[in-house]
Amino acid sequence: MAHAPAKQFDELDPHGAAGHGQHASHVIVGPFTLRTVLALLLFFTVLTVGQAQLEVFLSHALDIEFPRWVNIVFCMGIAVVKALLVMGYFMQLKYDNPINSVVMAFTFLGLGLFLGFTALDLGGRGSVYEWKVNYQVPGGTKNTIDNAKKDFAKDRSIQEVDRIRAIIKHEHHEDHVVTSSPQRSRGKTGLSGALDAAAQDAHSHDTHGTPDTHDAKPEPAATPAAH
Amino acid sequence: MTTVDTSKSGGAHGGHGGHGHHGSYLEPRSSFLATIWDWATTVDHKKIGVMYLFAVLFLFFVAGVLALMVRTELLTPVRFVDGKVVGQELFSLFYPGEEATSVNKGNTVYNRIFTLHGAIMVFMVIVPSIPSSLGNFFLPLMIGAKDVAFPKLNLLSWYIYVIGSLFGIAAITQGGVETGWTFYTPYSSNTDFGQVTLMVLAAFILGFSSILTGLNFVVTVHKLRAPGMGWFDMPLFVWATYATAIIQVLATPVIGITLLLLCLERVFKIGIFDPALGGDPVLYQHFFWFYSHPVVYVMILPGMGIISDVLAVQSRKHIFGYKAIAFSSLGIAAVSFLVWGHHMFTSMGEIASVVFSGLTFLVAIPTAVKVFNWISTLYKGTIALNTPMLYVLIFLFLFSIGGLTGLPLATMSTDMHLHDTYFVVAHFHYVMMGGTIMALMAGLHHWWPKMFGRMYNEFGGMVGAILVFVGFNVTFFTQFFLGTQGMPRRYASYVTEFQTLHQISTVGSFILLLGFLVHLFVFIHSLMAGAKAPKNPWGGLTLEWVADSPPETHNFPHEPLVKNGPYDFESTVPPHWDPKDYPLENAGAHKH
Amino acid sequence: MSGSTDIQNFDTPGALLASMTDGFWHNLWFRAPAGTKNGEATDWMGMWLWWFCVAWFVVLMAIMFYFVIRYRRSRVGPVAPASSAHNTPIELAWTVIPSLFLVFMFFKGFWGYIDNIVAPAHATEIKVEAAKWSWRFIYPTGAESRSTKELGSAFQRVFYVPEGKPVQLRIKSADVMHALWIPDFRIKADALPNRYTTLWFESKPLPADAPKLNADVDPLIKTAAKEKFKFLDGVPYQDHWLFCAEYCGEAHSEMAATVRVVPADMYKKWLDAITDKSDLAPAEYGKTIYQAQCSSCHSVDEGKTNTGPNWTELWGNPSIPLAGGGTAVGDANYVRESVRDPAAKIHAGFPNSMTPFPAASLSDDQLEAIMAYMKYVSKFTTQEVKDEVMRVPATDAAPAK
Amino acid sequence: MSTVNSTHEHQSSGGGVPYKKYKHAHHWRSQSEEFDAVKLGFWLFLATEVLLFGGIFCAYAIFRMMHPEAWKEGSSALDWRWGGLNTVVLLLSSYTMAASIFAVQTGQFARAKRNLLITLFCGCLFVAIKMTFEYIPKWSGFFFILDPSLATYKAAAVEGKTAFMGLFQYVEGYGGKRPGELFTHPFAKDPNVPMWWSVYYSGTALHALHVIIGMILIARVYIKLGKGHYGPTYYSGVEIAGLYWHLVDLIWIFLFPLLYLIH
Repeated sequence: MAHAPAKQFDELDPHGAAGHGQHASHVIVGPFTLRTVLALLLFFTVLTVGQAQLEVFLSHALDIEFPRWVNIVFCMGIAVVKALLVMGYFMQLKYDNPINSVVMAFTFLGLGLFLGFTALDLGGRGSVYEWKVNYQVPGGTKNTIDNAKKDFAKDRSIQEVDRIRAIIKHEHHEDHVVTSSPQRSRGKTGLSGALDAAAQDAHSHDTHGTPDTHDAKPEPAATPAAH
Repeated sequence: MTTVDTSKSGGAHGGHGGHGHHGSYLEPRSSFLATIWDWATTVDHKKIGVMYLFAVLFLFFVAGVLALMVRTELLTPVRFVDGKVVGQELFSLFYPGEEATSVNKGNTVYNRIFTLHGAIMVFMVIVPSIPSSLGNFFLPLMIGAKDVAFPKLNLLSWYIYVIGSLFGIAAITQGGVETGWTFYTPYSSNTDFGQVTLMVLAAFILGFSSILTGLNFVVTVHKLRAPGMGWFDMPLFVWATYATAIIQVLATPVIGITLLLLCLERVFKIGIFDPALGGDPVLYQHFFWFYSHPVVYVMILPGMGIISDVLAVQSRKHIFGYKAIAFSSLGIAAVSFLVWGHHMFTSMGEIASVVFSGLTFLVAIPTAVKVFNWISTLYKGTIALNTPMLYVLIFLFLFSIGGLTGLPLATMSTDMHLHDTYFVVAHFHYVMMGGTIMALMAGLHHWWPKMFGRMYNEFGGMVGAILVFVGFNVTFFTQFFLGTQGMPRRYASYVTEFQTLHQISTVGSFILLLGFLVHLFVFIHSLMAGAKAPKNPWGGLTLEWVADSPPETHNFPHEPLVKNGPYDFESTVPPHWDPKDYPLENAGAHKH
Repeated sequence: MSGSTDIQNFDTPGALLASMTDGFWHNLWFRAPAGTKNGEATDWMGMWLWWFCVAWFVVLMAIMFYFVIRYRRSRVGPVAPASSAHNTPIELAWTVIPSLFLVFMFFKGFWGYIDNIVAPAHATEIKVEAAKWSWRFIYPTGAESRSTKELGSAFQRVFYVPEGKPVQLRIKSADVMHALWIPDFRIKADALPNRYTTLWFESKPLPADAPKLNADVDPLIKTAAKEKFKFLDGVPYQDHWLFCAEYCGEAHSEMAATVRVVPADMYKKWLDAITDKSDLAPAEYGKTIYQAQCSSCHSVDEGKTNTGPNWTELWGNPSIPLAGGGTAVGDANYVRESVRDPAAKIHAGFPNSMTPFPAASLSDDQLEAIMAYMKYVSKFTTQEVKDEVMRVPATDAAPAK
Repeated sequence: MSTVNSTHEHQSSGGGVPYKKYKHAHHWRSQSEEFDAVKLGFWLFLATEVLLFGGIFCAYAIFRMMHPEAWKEGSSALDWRWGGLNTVVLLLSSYTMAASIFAVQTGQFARAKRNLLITLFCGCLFVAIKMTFEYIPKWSGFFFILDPSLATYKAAAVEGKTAFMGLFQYVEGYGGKRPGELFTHPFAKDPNVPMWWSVYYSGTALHALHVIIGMILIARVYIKLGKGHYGPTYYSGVEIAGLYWHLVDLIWIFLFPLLYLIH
C-alpha cells in the first residue's frame, strides 16, 4: 500500500474528482435543448401509438397479421429510446458525474437478471387450472369469472344479456380479429357458464368468438351422469 | 496510520486530537432528560450506532430465548401423551390461556415460536447487526470523516428500524405468526391464523431502514474519504461494508414489492401468487429469494470485513492479498444476485435448476479465497491470543464448516435428499451464527475499548468464547446428521429414532446460552468498573485508533491526512505509541 | 449400502473411498442403506463430498493452529518480521484448483438429478395427492390403499409398491405447497397446487432377512371381509418413511406415511384386492366420456385424422409438434392444459377451434379417466400399462407359501 | 477549482432577486461536494424505485407469458386514447420541471415558479384523468357524463342510475373489471383476465402514488423557492424534486406501451 499521496494531493479536491466531471453537475441545460427533447419525446409517442393502431387496423380491416413480437419489439424499442432521452437530458445524466450513470446501468442489469432467470423457470412449464376445481378448495377461492357470468345472467332474459353484451363488446377492436396465424391464437368463446350456454341457445351474434366451425359443435354437456 | 495534518491545524500533534475542544460523545448533558433528548434526536453516527447495537443485542436475546424453547420442545419425539401435549406448560408461559388440547394446537404454538425466532433473527438482528451498529460507528471513523454522508437520514433509518421492530413485536403479542419467516404462498396468503399481514408489514418497513443505511454508506465511502485515502488504502471492513451497502440498495426494493404484493394478496385477494386465481406460488419464491439470497451476503460480508481487520491488527501483519480480499467482496456481492434459485431446486423447472446449480458453485470460489488469505495472514505474524483473536479463530473454524457443507446443497443430486432438512438448518446456522455472530463478537471485543472507553475482562471474555464455541458445535453439528438421516425441518414432533441426536443438540443449546450470559456479565462489568482504555490498545493503524477512546463528538479535531496504508505494520509505528515499544528495526523493509 | 461391490460400478478414484462409504460412516451419515440404485449413486456422491469436506477442513485447520502456536506473540515479540503481503502464483493456484473440483461436483450432481427425475417409459404411474395433512396414493386401477401403521405420534397410511419395478410418482397438491420425501430413496419433490411434479424409483431387491407381513403389521390381513388379504400373510416386506418436507401448517410434522416394498407379484395381487370391481376401470370410464364429448373431433383409430389430433399418438409422445414451432411432451401437464386452456399449445396442422373445458364441465376425476383412456389407446405405452388401466387381473392366483 | 471556490461565498447574483445564502453541513469540505453527494445518494434511491417497479414489470412479463389470451383481452379493454393523453401530460410536466430548474439556475425566479405551477397542474390532471376516465368506470361501471366514450354505451346506460349529483352515469355490464377475487365483469372470456386487472391496478396505483409523492415534493420546492431558499448557487432541492418527477415519467414511459399498446 506504500504510495505517495502527497504528490498529486489537492486540498480542495481530495479524490481528484475534478477530472472525472464531478463539478459538471453545475452544467446548465438550456431551454432549446429541453424543447428539442420534448418534441422528440412527443414524436416518439405518436410513432408508437401509430404503429400499434396500424397493426390493429390492418388485422381488423385487411386481415393482415404481424407476428406478435413485431408489436412488442417496436413498443419496447421506442420506450427505451424515450427513457434514454429523459435520463440523458431531463435528468442530465449526459452531463453529470459518470458514477450516476453507472448506478443506473447496474440497476437495469439487476432488473434484467431478475426478469431473465425468473422467466427461465416459469417460462419453462405450463401451469394448470388445478385450483379451479369445484367451488371451495381449502385455501383456494371461487372461479371468479364463472360466478360473474352467473350473477349477471341470474335475473335477466337471454335477449337482454345478449343485447348488453353486443353493446359493451364493440369497443374491443382486437376481439374482432379472426385469424389462423399460429402466432396469434384466437379469442376463445366463454367458458360454459350459464351465460354462454344461454347465449349459445339464443344464436347470439358472437362475432368475437371462434367461427361457425365451433358454434356448430355441440356445447359440452354438463358432467355426464355418474355411472 | 500516523496522521500529521499539516494543511489546517499547523500543529504536529493535531492528529492526536481530543485535547478538549469537544468532550467525548458519551458525555451526559446537564440533566437526565436533556441527555435522553440529546440521544433521541442525535445525528451523530456514533450514538446511532450504539443505539442500534443495544437494540440488536436485546432482540438477539429475545430470539435466543425463542430458540431455546424450540430446542426444549424437541427433547421429546411424540408430543401427545395420554390426552395431553408434552411441554404445554412451557408454551403457556409464552401464550398464556391457550390450552393445547390437541396435537395440532400444540403444534401451532411450536410453529409460531420457530417462525418468530427466524423472523426476528433475520429481519431485526442479523441483517442490521454489523452494518448498522459497528458499521455506523466505525465506517466514518475508519475513513477519517466527521460523520456519514446524510446524518439526518441515518437517524431516520434508525427510527424506521424501531417502528418496524415494534410492528414485529406487535405481531408476536397479537397472536403471532406461524408461516415460517419465508412467508411462502399460498399458505401465507390464505392462512387466517395470526398476524401475518402485520409481520409482513414489519419486514417491509425494516427493508426501508436497510435501504437508507446502505445508500448512506455508499455515498459516504465515495465522497467522504479523508485526504490521501485512495480506494486501496481503505480498511477491508470499509470494503466489505461498501459491498454490503450495494447489495442492500439493489436487493431490498424487490422484497419491498414482494411483501407489498403479499399484503394486497391477503387484503384484496389479487391472486398474483394464488393459483386459485391464475397466479403462481413459485413466482413468490423467485421474488422472495431474489432479495433473501443476496441478503445472506448482507449478513456475512461485514463479518468477513471485521475478521480481515481484527486478524491483521491482532497479529500485527499486513493482511495477505489485500486486493484479492477486497475484490472477492465485490465478487461475492455480484454473484449473490445469480444464485437465488438454489433455494428452489425441488419446486423449479429442470432447466432453471441446472443453471442455478452451476452458478451456485461460483460463489464458493471467492469465499474460499478469503479463507485462504486469512489463514496465510497468520503466517509470520505475531499473534496475540486474546478474546477478539479467539473469536477470529472460532469464526474461521465454524465458517469453514458452514462453507464446506454448502457444497452438498449446491450439488443437485444430494440436495434432492437434503433440501428442507436439518442439514440445511445446521448449514445456515454455521454460516449465519458461526459466521456473522462470531464476527460480531470479535469486532465487539476488538472495538469495545474504542466505543466505550473501557477495557473488558480478558479472562471472562476467553471463558465466554470457549463456552460459546463448545455449545455451538454440540448444538448444530449433530443437526447435520439429523438431516442426512431423514429429519425434516420445522417438525414439532418426530419419529423416535432421532431422539438421541435431538437431545444432544438441546443440551448444547443451553451451553451456548451459558456462554452468552458470561459475555453479558463481562460487558456490564466493563461498563461499570472496566479499566480506562488507552487510545490504541491493540496497536492498530487504521484511523479509528487515532481518535480518542471514546471518540469526541466530531471524531477528529481536524481532518486527518492519510500517509500510509491500513496494514503497514512492518513500516509504521502505531499512533499514540512510543517507538521503543515498537522497535521497527527487526521488522525490516516492507516487501510487496 | 450393500457392500463396496456397488461402489465399483462408479468411476471412483480408488477403492479407499469404497471402504469409507461403507459401514460406520455411512450409517452415521444416512442411518440406513439406500433403497434404490439411484439412491446409492446419491449416497456415493454424499460420502464423496463428506470426505472431500473433511479433507479440506482438516488441512486448513491444521495449518491455522500450527501458525497460531508457531507465531504466538509471546514467542515472536511485539513486531512481526517482514514477510510478503501477497504471492500471485499461490493465489492463482488456490483459486483455480478448487474450481476444478467444483466442476466435477456440478456434473456428478447434475446427472444424479436427471437420473432421479426422468423415469423409464414402462414405469407404473401412481398419482400422489397431498392435502393438509395427509398423503393419497391413487393407483393405476383407480384404487387407494386402506392400510395404516403408527408413525411418529399418529396412525398414518401405508402404500404398497412393487419390488424391483420402476414406479413413477405424479405429485400434486390439493391446497398449499407440500413436499414428498422418501429419505431411504433419497428423493424429494414439492407438491404444487397448479402443476404436476414427478419422481421415480426402482426399489432394490428385498434383503434376505426382510421381515414378514402378519396381522399385527397390517391389520387388514385379518379384518378384511372374506379374508381377501390372507395371501399377504408371511410375505417379505421392507418399510420406508415418507415425510412432508415443505412447511404446510399445523400438522406439518404429522404429515407422514409409510412406503412398503413387497414382491412384484404380491403387489399386483394386493392391487387387485383393493380395487373395487363393481366400479368401471379408469380406461373404461374414460372411454364413456370420450364417446360423449371428444369423439366428434378426436379419433382413436391408427392413422385416422379428424378435426383434432389423433389420440393414438398423444400420450407418451416425446415430441408433439406445436404450431409456431417447438414441440411438447405428451404428459399429464400437457393434456390437462390442452383440455382446460386449448389455445395455450396448439398441435401443428390443426385449427385452434376447441372449446375449453373448465372444471365445471369436466371434473378432475373425469380428466384423470380420460388420461387413463389415452394411455390405453396410445401406441407409446406398453402392454403392462394398458393392462393396469384396464384392470387385467393378476395372472398367477397362487398365494405365497 | 474555480467552481468550488465560487460556491463558497454566495453573492446575490443572477436574476437580481435576493435569496438566502446557503451554508453546507459541517462534515462536508465544500458545498459542491455536498451537492454531488446528495445527487449520488438520490440516484441510488431512484435505483431502488426502479427495482421496486421491477417486481411489477416482472409479474407482467411472467403472466403475459403464462396467459397470453388473458393479456390480449385485458389490454384490449383499455382505451389507448386516455393512456396517450396521460403520456403527453406527463411529458409536458417533465419538460416544465426541467425548465424550472434552468430558471432557478439562471435566477429567473418568476419563470421558475410559473413552470413549477404548470408541473403541479399536470400532475393533478394526470391523477384526475386516471380516476375519472379509467379507474371509476372500469371498477364500478359509472361513467363521467362528459366522457366522450360514454356515447358508445348510451344504449346500455341505465336511466336514472347516476352518482355524485348526477355527474356519473351507470352503464350496465361495463364495470366490474377488478383485480383478482373482486372481479365481477360479466363478459370476460379468458378465466385469467382477473390476473391482468391485478397487475394493471397494482402497477398503475403504485405509479399514481409516486405521482402524488412527487407533487408533494414539488409543492415543497415551490414554497421554499418563494422564501428564497434557492438561487443560482444552490438548487439541490429543486434538482432532487426534478429527478424524482422525471423518474415518475420514466416509469410511465414503460407502463404505457405495456398496458395500452402491446396486444
